[in-house]
Amino acid sequence: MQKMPKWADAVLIPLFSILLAFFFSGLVIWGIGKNPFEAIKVMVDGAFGSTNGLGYTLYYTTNFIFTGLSFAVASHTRLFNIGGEGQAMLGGLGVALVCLAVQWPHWTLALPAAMAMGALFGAAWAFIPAYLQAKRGSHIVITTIMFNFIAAALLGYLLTKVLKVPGAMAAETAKFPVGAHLPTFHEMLAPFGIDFNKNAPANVSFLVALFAAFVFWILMWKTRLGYQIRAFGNSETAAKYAGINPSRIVIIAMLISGGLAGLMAINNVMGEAERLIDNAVEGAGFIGIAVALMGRNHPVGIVLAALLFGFLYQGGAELSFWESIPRELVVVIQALVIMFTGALDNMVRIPLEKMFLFFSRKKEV
Amino acid sequence: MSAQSEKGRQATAAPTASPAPAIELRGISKAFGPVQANKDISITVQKGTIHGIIGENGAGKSTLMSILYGFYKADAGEVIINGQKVEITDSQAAIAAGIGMVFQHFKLVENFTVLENVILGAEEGPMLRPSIAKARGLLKQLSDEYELSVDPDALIEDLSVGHQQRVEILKALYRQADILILDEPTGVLTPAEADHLFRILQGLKEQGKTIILITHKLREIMEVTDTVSVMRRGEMTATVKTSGTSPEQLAEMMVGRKVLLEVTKSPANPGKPVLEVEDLRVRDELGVERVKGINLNVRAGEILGIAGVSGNGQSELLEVLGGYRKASGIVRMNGEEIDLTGKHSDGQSRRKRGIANVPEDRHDEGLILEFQAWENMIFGYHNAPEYQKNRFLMDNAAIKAATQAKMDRFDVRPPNPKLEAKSFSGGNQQKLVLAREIERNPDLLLVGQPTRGVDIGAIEFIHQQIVALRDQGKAILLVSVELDEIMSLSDRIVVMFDGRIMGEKNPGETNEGELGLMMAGITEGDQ
Amino acid sequence: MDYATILQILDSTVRLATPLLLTCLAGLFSERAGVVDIGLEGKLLAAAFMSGAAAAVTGSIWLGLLAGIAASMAFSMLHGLASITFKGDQLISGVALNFLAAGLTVVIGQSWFQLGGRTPPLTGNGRFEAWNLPFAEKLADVPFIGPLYYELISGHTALTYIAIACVPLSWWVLYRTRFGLRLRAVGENPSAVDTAGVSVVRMRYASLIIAGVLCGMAGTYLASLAAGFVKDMSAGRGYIALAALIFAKWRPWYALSATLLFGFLEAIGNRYQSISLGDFVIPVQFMQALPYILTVIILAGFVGKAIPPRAGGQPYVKER
Amino acid sequence: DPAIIFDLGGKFDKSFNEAAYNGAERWAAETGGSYRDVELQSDAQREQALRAFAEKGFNPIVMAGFSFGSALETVAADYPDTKFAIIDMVTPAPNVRSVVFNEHEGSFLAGVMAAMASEGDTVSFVGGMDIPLISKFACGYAQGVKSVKPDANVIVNMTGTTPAAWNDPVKGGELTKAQIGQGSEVVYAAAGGTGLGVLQTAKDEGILAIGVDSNQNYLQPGSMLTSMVKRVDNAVYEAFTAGEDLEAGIFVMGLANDGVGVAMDEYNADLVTPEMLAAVEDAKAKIISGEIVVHDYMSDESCPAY
Ligand SMILES: Nc1ncnc2c1ncn2[C@@H]1O[C@H](COP(=O)(O)OP(=O)(O)OP(=O)(O)O)[C@@H](O)[C@H]1O
Ligand SMILES: Nc1ncnc2c1ncn2[C@@H]1O[C@H](COP(=O)(O)OP(=O)(O)OP(=O)(O)O)[C@@H](O)[C@H]1O
Ligand SMILES: [Mg+2]
Ligand SMILES: [Mg+2]
Repeated sequence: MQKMPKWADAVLIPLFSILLAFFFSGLVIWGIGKNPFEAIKVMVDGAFGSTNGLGYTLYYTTNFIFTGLSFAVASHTRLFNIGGEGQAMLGGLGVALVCLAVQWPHWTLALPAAMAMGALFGAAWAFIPAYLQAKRGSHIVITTIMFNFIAAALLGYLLTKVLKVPGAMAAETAKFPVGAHLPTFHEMLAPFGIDFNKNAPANVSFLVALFAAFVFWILMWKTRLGYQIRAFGNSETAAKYAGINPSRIVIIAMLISGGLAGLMAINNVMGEAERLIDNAVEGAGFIGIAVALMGRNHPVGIVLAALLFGFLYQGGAELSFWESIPRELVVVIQALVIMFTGALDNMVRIPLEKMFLFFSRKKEV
Repeated sequence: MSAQSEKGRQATAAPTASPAPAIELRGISKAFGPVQANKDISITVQKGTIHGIIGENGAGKSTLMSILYGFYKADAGEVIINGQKVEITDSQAAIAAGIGMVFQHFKLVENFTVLENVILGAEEGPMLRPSIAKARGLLKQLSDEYELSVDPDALIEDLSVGHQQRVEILKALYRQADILILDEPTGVLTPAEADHLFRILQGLKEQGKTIILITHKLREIMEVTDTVSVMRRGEMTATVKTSGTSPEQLAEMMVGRKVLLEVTKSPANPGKPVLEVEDLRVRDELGVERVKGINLNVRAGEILGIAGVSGNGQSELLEVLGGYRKASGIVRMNGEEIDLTGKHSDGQSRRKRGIANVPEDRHDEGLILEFQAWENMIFGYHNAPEYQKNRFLMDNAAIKAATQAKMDRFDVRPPNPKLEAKSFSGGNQQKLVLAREIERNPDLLLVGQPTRGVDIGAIEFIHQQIVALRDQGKAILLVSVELDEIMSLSDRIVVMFDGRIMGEKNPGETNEGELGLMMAGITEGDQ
Repeated sequence: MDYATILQILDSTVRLATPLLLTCLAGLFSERAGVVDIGLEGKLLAAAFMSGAAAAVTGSIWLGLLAGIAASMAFSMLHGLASITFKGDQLISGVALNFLAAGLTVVIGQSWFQLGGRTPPLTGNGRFEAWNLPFAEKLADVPFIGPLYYELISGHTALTYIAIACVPLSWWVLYRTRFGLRLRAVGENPSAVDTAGVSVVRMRYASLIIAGVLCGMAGTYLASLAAGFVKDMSAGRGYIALAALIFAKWRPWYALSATLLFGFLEAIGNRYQSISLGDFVIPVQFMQALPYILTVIILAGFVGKAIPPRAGGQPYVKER
Repeated sequence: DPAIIFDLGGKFDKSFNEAAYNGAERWAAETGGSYRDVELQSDAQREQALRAFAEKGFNPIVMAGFSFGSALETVAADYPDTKFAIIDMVTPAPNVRSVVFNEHEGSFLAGVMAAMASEGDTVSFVGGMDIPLISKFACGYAQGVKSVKPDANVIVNMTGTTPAAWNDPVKGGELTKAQIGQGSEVVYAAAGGTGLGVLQTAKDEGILAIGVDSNQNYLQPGSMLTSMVKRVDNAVYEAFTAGEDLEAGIFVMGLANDGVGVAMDEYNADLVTPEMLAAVEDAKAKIISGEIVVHDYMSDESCPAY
């Protein structure tokens, strides 16, 4: 017997939680002397009102799907991989190297190569913490935090000293060759007669991200490996009883996790910037944690949570473009959304459950 | 009103009209969401008696006691202690009312010392040192008085369960409890420890303390209680004087049908040896030798029972055979030597050789509590070809169908493969594990503590299944701390003590007394 | 490297370690009570902001300290509301708090001071003064001991001495008082505490209050040292403190060593930014990453498995 | 209306972006006109913001920061009728004005002053994030110092390798203390918010400090030797004033046209000796005349002075 129908748990609770978060965000906006209703309108309009806005929203969403999935894989193994940021940075390096090394004739060739390299570099960056966790018991939370810092230093060095275009100001690599240009939504949809804004950065990576989410689902719930990962994550002693090798699972799961984070680079590095710039990840690794936690480590949840954060990012940008609201306000809204949907969900659940129980009792009588 | 509760009323109302009863519960109800765990329960317990409570898994026994102890809050009803109505809002209030409780799963801080655990929440003052000093004296006095000796400075995690339980009792006594509730206290104890416990309980009773004892073991009820209540599906169905009832009658009241309390089995028909163990030695993580060179064999079509007080190497033996502990020595399965230390020493390789394994701890090992029943049904066999759709994907539909069939065959209730393992009762969880392992049709079945914490209805069923497997000509290695179980199931019995085998007995030619001595390390020679 | 340089590096170590130590101890109290706190970074930032703001307005850093503690405490209580009262996910709540602090400090700061989220600079009593310990000046010329005392031991601000005093104090509270016993128990097995008649909720809130106070001090220290608040000025110190906490295996004295080690590595990195070995110049980036690299190496080689408090991270749900 | 886009540091960074902001404000105050501004939080928003403003008809659009370079290249072509101005970067396009500053020249003067204000021969520099632009400051500074004291020791430290390096005043302070420990008497901070910690520590420890970009002398009166001002404000002001008639091309702002310089005001009057002033004027004249060539780090990414 259930306390509450499943649909209520899946739909009503997040809905009410988001409303609560928006309510408090509104209070903050009102507190700094702006009109919250106007702000919401600007955000929704900016994020979904035009194909341009939508293109940006989906671009951010793509990043967050990758990092969210990355965190979720580790999470199913009961590993708190806080290193998505660094792994995504290294993924960017891998993508940049492969895009620059070869004069790619067509993106269909470049994309798989970039995916492979991005994932490989990301996975490699996750490997050392994973190995240390599995074999030496070094706490993965610290090692991955440290690897974020180390990755930043490494990329800082490479971009200022090795990969930078001589004479250029910015610490960034050369632009990738045209053959490595990924089709944007504009280019993808034009053949179908749909006119998508040609400047929005959303690109074919979004489809890769959705596919990755699907593969994630297959992997976790339909394959032996996923089964073993989840079993290990739930109970290490039981996993040993079943003959599941703990070190192997830890390392494989972290490699997948790092690989997914590294894959993000096909979107921001290859799809958007078309060059590797400093600090290209911009905190998407950390947002991925929130996305995975909010999405309850399930791909559908992750995609939806990523979309929500994509909306906040893009809507928030519009807010600072047109409303002269400090850009940090968006961070506040993000925080409140994470808080209410992720941590304070019981605040909504408890009264709702009581309500459902009350009505079901009444029906029985 | 039913005849049974009429009878219950007479039983409790009859004896002395002198002092007020120690405990009187009136109309207690408690629901967990949609589950009505307790329905309008009333019960009276006289001062200075031992009162037993029995009932199937999930009948609501623990819930009722937790309410009495203030751990849960009742939805309705009142509690009267020594004739006075008390509001038990939390455990603090219960403690103040003189109630102490020993939970089924101990409430001890593992890496604290005994002393720290005892004084936790009942410290003398804000500083620890004086509290500890004072407690040390009091503890010594209490443990002398009630034969509850434990080392006050030992860490809980280093103590055997029996000793941990003593700490729990000391905790209650330290808080000057007059009423002591014990929830399935013997589930994890050896017979010797259990006997010791009952002596302590008798002593406490003589001191005028009132004791409530929850157990699944009718023998214990018959031996130590004065009165007994039976619960079924959240309701109190009867309360009777122990002297006026019989195990069969109690079992019937509990389950609602007749239960066979004896295992019926034909004589064994053993074949060739399936498992041969030679000079097996096992060291634990700290390097201490836990199994010190044992030799044994199990033949097809027989049940070899290993008796012994827990902690004498049986668990390690099972773990080695199950593949999740390293060892030295020789183990042969169907005549072939198996790897004890190398790459092929893991649960998977063992299963491939036809060794199935019902582990001692179904929560920590046998099941993933968060997994649904069907996912648990392939646990350990997730690599088996029949569960795969192709190289990459598992065949979840087939697994679910197979699970449904197994659940039906093993009468797992509710028979829903999509229910998470944690929402089954202990008995049904155990049936899930057994269904998984037995249905693999193994050559050798390792079984550890198959009926720990399981109600008698389920015990009967589980025993029947084990015997049935034997009758198919399979070898079974049974480890249990329940001598009853060992005696009634085994075809041969070996006794383990301190990592060694003390001797082998035929169940028909031995008795509990003799085995008990061997379990204590006393061999025939010594006698 | 001469003696004076060593002293300077050690002096710098102490300054850099102080906020880490306070934050680490804050984490120690909350995690010992079973509340995992990755929101340390946020609390640190919130405290730095409020203390900076209050000190700028009132001109007194002591009032700033109060305000900083109040801010950090407010964040702690929010964490408690989510993770204790509503039994929410402690990690999510912590992440949310970090975002919240990063955003709110700037939004509020901008609306109060119009300085882009900065506070006006702190001057005079708006900052902590260095305390010169007795005889420091007089002893300064005594060889070896004198400089050691004068440079390294004397001449820090009140909060540094308070932070160091907090180490034995924390140890004493945790291991020598009833409160500490219950606090540790609640982080190991809350149901044991509950059935012993002690409120788990109250203990956990108490631990968060202590964490709030400690983080408040750490944040105020930052604001005072930098003479004002600058956005994001915690600069990852909350995370480093968390790393130090694991390093320290959740023990006060170890926390002191761990944070001193991190402080020392940073001081070294600051002092020796690029070292040339013949033709090869070790890049700055390497020196700056050195503390992190060393941490990993030390973790891999020398520190065994750090076992966290067993009930850490899980809300205490009675009706399981 | 004109519009301005600030870089990730935000418009109140007390240095570069703030200088740009001040220029815009000055224009607004003097003309009574209004303008639109935005602070970015992500690299992907550069192009987005540019397009958004161009789309809505803002003209001219000014960008504060070299990072807009690549975004501008594509956008400028799409909006030929809109005028753009980019600061610190050269973007060749018919409708773009590129304003670059000879920071090395200004820093050279700062170096001269530092050398003269110090008694010993150690001075220092604290940079923010380790990027070539900041090395350009450091290198000019070192050359200035060495032009006065050839054997001087110029300690150059960078705060970090991530954008967080711009906002860590505590670390800035520590770096300064470490430099003081090595004998530094004057510290030049080119480090955004981190620099505030540098200036504060210099004051606390009793050494001199040099600010950057905006005139920061007022921040710590008494210990501020000067500030190497980069008249980003003028660049913005001029662009706004020119309006839709903004002239395209490359505009180099150096000592010659007062695009960079060292700030003299009432806050540092006591610290600047007549000899120092004379030396600065002399160096300035020689640089303008070409007699002194200050090496630009960006030209070959190396610095002869250290
Ligand atoms: N914390 C809880 N939350 C929800 N339901 C619960 C909880 N505890 C018990 N229940 C439900 O209440 C019923 C009674 O449980 P209880 O633990 O009292 O049974 P029991 O008689 O002690 O069983 P056992 O013999 O297995 O120990 C069960 O159906 C169980 O599902
Ligand atoms: N959250 C829950 N929801 C529903 N039923 C629960 C829940 N928690 C426990 N139960 C049920 O409560 C009953 C009693 O649980 P209890 O803790 O006594 O363990 P148990 O099932 O008897 O197992 P064991 O004896 O092995 O410890 C069981 O039926 C169990 O499945
Ligand atoms: Mg029970
Ligand atoms: Mg039970």
